[in-house]
Amino acid sequence: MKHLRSMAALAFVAAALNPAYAQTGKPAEIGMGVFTFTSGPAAAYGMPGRNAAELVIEKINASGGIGGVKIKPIFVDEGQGTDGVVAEFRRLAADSNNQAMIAALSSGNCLALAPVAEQLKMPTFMWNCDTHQLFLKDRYQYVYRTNSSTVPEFIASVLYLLSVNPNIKTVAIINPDYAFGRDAGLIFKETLKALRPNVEVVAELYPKLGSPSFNTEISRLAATQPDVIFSNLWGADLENFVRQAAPRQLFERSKVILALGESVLQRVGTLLPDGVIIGVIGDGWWKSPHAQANAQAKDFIETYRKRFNEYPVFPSFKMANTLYAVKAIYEKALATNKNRWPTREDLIAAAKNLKTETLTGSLALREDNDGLVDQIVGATVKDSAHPFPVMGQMVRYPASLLTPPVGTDPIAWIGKLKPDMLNTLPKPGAYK
Amino acid sequence: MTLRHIIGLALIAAVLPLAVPWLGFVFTLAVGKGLAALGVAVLLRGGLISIGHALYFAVGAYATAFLMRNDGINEFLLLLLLSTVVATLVGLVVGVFMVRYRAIFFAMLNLAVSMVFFTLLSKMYHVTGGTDGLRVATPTLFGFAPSRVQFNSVLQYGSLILMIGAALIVDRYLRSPLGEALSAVHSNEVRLEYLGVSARRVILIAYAASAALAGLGGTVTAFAVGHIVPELSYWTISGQLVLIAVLGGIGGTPGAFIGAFFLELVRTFAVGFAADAWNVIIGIALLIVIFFLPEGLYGLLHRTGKQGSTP
Amino acid sequence: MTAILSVRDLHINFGGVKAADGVDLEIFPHELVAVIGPNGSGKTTFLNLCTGYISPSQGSVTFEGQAITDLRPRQITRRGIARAFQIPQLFTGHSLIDNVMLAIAAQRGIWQPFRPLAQREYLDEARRTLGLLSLDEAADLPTATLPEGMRKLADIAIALALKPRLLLLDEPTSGVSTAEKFPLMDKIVSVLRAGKITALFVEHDMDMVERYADRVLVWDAGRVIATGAPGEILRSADVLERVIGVS
Amino acid sequence: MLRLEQVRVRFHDQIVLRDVKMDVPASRTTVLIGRNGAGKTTTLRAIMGVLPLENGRIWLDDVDLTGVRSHDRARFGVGYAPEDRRLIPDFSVEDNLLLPAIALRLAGEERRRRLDEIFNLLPEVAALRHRAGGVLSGGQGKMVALGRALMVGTRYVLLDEPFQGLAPALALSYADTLVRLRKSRPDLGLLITESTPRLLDKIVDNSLLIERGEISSLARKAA
Amino acid sequence: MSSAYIPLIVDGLADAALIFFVAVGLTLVFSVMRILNVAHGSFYALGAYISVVIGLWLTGRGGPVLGLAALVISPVLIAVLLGPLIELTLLRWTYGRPEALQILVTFGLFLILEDAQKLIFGVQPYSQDTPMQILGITRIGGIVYLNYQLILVLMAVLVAVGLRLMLKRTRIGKLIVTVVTDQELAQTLGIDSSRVFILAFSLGVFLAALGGALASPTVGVAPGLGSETIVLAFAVAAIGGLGQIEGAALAAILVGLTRSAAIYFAPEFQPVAPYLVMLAVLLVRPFGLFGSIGLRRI
Repeated sequence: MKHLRSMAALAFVAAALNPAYAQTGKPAEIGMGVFTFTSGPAAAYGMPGRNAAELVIEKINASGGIGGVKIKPIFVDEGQGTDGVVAEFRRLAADSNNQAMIAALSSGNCLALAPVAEQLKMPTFMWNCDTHQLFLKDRYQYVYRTNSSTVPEFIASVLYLLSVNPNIKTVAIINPDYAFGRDAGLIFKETLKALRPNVEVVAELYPKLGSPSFNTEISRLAATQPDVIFSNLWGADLENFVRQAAPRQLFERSKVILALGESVLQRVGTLLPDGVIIGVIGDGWWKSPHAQANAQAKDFIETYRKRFNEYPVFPSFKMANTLYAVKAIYEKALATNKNRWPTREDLIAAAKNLKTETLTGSLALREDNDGLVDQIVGATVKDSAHPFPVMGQMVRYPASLLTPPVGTDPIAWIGKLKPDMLNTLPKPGAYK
Repeated sequence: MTLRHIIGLALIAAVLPLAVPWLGFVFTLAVGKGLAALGVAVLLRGGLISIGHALYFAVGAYATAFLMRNDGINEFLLLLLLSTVVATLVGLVVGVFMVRYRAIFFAMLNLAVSMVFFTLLSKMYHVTGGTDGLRVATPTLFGFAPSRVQFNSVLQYGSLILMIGAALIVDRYLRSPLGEALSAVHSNEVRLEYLGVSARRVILIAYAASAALAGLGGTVTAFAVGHIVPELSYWTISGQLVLIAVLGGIGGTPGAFIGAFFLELVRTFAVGFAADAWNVIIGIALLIVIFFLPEGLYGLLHRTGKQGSTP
Repeated sequence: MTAILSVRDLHINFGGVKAADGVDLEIFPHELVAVIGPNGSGKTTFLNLCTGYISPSQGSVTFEGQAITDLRPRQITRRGIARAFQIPQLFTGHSLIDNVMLAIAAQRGIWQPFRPLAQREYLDEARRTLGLLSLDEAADLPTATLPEGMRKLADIAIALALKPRLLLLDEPTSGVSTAEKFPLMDKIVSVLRAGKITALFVEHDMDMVERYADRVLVWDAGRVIATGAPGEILRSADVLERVIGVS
Repeated sequence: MLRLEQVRVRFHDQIVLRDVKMDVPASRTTVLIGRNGAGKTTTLRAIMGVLPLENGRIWLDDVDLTGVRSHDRARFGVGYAPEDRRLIPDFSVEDNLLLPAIALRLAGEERRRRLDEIFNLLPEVAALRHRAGGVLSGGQGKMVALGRALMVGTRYVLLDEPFQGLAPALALSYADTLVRLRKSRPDLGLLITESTPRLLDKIVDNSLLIERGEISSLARKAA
Repeated sequence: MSSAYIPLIVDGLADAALIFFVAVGLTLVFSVMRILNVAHGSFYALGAYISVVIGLWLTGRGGPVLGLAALVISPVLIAVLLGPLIELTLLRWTYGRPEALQILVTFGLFLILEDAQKLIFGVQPYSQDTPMQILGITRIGGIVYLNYQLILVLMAVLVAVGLRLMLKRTRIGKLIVTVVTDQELAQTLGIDSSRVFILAFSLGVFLAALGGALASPTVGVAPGLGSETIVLAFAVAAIGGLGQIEGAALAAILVGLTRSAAIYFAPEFQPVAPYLVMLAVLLVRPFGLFGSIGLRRI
């Protein structure tokens, strides 16, 4: 009896805790889970994303929100581990106030969350999931990628490299040891093989994500003396690598490609000599002609710099562009529905084949839910206006030329690339 | 006594999610961790502390993923059984070496083996998916393919049945000659040898049993989350399992589950209210329990229960 | 008559100290043998060597015709040698009766994961064993709380529960008050006689030796220096000088 | 006068000393006789303060030692040589001897004086001064342990089973050393535990018998 | 020996130096207090954080050479502030209690310190490179090494020798050794073992923090450093034999060389190297290279 009573009491408390039941019509606010790393070594990349989210959501809310409804972000730290992330996603998804998710940063979490989102029928926009495996085997209705994938991102690195150094013989790779790093290594090698079959890969190192020291790897790279060192290290790993490798003159002996280098330019860029190839995996470069020509972008950059005491890096733009894309999707759905508040299904229907302007260019969502974004690559150059180097000799490769068509196997598609492809593309320095 | 408490806990865990659905998932995770912590608690009976049992937790989870992916086995109950068997076998093999060590060395060697396993899971990208991990699809149930939502309910209630079953079986085991011999290892191994009993064999059986429990817990977790990563075997998870066992109280088998439910709930709320400080909360809770509640949370329940029953 | 235990040329050193220096001896069935000698003369080491706790550097131990020299304590125990210790070796987390039941379970086969230890059969037998040494009152007390004298008895009860054919007792009455010594030893000896158990006991109290032992082994510096009936040994001047400390 | 009043000590949940009353006069040799487990060692450890008293007091002249922490008791000039010699194996014999002097921060001069005194009394130890503590034989170790106790013990020295584990010849020579010590340090109070007190015949002033944690006086043990 | 192996050995030794700093404090604390301090890695991380903060501050005030001083100032600061505090409030009550509890108490401390770092220092990585820049570079076997890396090796040797000498020659060292060997005896000789414990624990904290501080110029300091560090420290301490300083040194060299050999010949196995070495050593010598354990007296 006593047990029963306490059970009833518990149930009551639980019911009281339970958020309001599903509403019809316009909600009081749009709950939105925002997943990014705010702890761990990956936070060096995740925090700029979070900062941008805060800022953009403030701006959207200040201008009346989406269709008159304000966004209420719920930030989730991916640093807690995948099971925690999935648990949190489920918890947020169970709350009908939450209508969309912005997830996630790491490809591991993306791969874990995508099927969950599908199960729970939760519209989810992948703000930073680059791994091409996301849509490789699985088809999703509720999952969209609002940025580019590894395939165009690292093909772009090779194209730029071959444009500036056509006669390379040997390359070494140092990437983080997970899907993103492995995919990038594979794409880089396959593209090289297709375009310059006689280039030899002399070393492939995959240090664990979050390694504090790369000193032995640096020695090995120095001992191997390759013409080119390619790396898609990022976050604190990339900072550490640059800090440890630069004084040991690694950047002077070999041509180095830091495919995600722009994100650390303001922090450790002064250690880099001129001419290190730098990527933004996408088009999110704050000093790009597109961004500088866009008033909203300039405002974003200025506010960001004032608040966070640095310029937004490309992860900030990935997040900002995703949020503006989600806003565009809502607006499209509202327009289609004649201002009836969109259901989740309405939302994903609106996302299909969306084309929208972003702060740094444009984003197109294809029928396979993948995003098309141009790729900017450049090389370090000193800039008197800033205490850190910026990207010079830039090129902007159009997304359409670098992205495999819907339904093709990307690696097989890369294998079919022709060396004369380089002639048809814009040249370094062309993007001014 | 055990029966009453464990069924009470299961009832609460069954009823609460009716009002707050997402708690169902949290509770399923708690059962998964609780099973593994129960394994750790079994070893603690023998005075052995393992800071490496996340190894078996992960073995169970990865066994499930591999069996589904490579062997095409999709039947839920069969997967539970086979994954537990795999974890038990790994436990037996590793256990043969572990039983030679005691105290700190036992703890550290378990840690080392689990870290080797963790590193291999992270490094063998082409086999294990590296740090990205592997997906665990929705299994079939007696040949039927349930929807994910249906399966989640099955898992949620099924895991509570597993919890009751595991608690009762372990309780029986700990009261048996073999189980009592395990705590005898702790208090006087020399005497045990002088009874003609091999302390190592007693420990080996306990070790295999604890691996089985951890493996079962890992499998439940794998099904619940639907995606598994090497972090499942990282040493901080092992530490958490010991923490759960001690937090709950190793005095009785429900302790591990009480500890697990407590931890998962605290974690869930902490993520919302003090995302950056949830470890602090857990750490302080742990220290309070150690210094002020030597019998753990279960001891607390036990004590108030006793007081209540005296007229 | 053939010996139940025979020891040949046993040697062991600890950091230069010869704890066994060529020990030769035989124990015959149904004997009650006392072992005397000064502290540090190697008596406990001898028990450790016979039961496999340490291995001799040289020599052999044979029990009932089979070599047990390099066996481990549990293997030797299973062959029928039980031991009670100078410092009682008890399971301190368990009650006294649980201690005895564990011994009974060990003797009958411990590998039962799902039957309770506290089953009728074991309980009855454990109570009977405790009764033999008048320990039944304390059956349910945790062993950690027992006074030293009772702990010694508990240790012996555990050894008896194993139904050994040879029992080694290391100072069974040390820590027991003088008044209680004789009644206690009376009980032990009657159990031994009733069970036809051969026994060897290390003892410092010569009155005990005189009264209970069939034979005495005199130990000094790792060797057996004399053996014989108590009456004759305890009157030997050499033994008195070396062991008892009277000249 | 070192005096124990109603000292009760519990160890592992058992009462080992039952309200012990004992006087250990200065300038005298007191021998505490008893069997294994009777409480001899416990008595010494209680005096040294490494076991807490459940009841009772320990006085050193008019100082109540009961509240003095273990390591501070050495300051009162009470030295202790445990039964197993317990030297620091890595330290030389001389360093082992000097340990208490270092701990108590004795002045260099005083250290030398005490060391010389010990070497005079124990010439065999002087010969070993540069050997490591870990390589000594049992008998040598006992001597060093005695020397170490003397380094602290200006007023009292407590010796636990000094002949335990010594071969007869060594035991005799150790006993001779004690006789010399008795002569050279007439003011010193000695408390020696022993299960075979015969070797102490020459120096014993007072024999006490301890049994089951209780002490009774004993004129001389009858042979 | 081929000259190709020279960089391998240099890298191995440079790595070993850092590993040694990580493990030696852990092993020292264990040898004195018989406690396996899970929070040891957190002191390492804290040492790194504080030295960067102080280092940057001092470099900004007094120039780069002053920044170097931070590498020593910060560990002292941490040891003095945290050592006695933690020993007195937490560890003191666990002496003589079951290992499981001792480990858990330090695990609780670990959890608290990990989050405390996050709350204090945030999640962005910290780093300072002044020390390695002002010390210049050296070429060995055609490869550029930072003089700082080489000096670390020297520092490790100095610390190892210094600790040995301190324990053997100085007053406090002798007192520590005595307490380690026999706490009860030490007390009867007039040694205040509780003060020795505070001191030894603080020394352990100092060594951990020193390791972190010395590592900070060459590694990035970010959350998670402590948990990575502690398992490595466990492995190295166990290989050497818990409580053995020389053992820790030898183990560090063994692990350092194995790790760098792995990077040269089988990069995939680099992260497993310490644990494989540990398993191999413990299988042959269950208590580590220099460890031993006695029979129980019955």
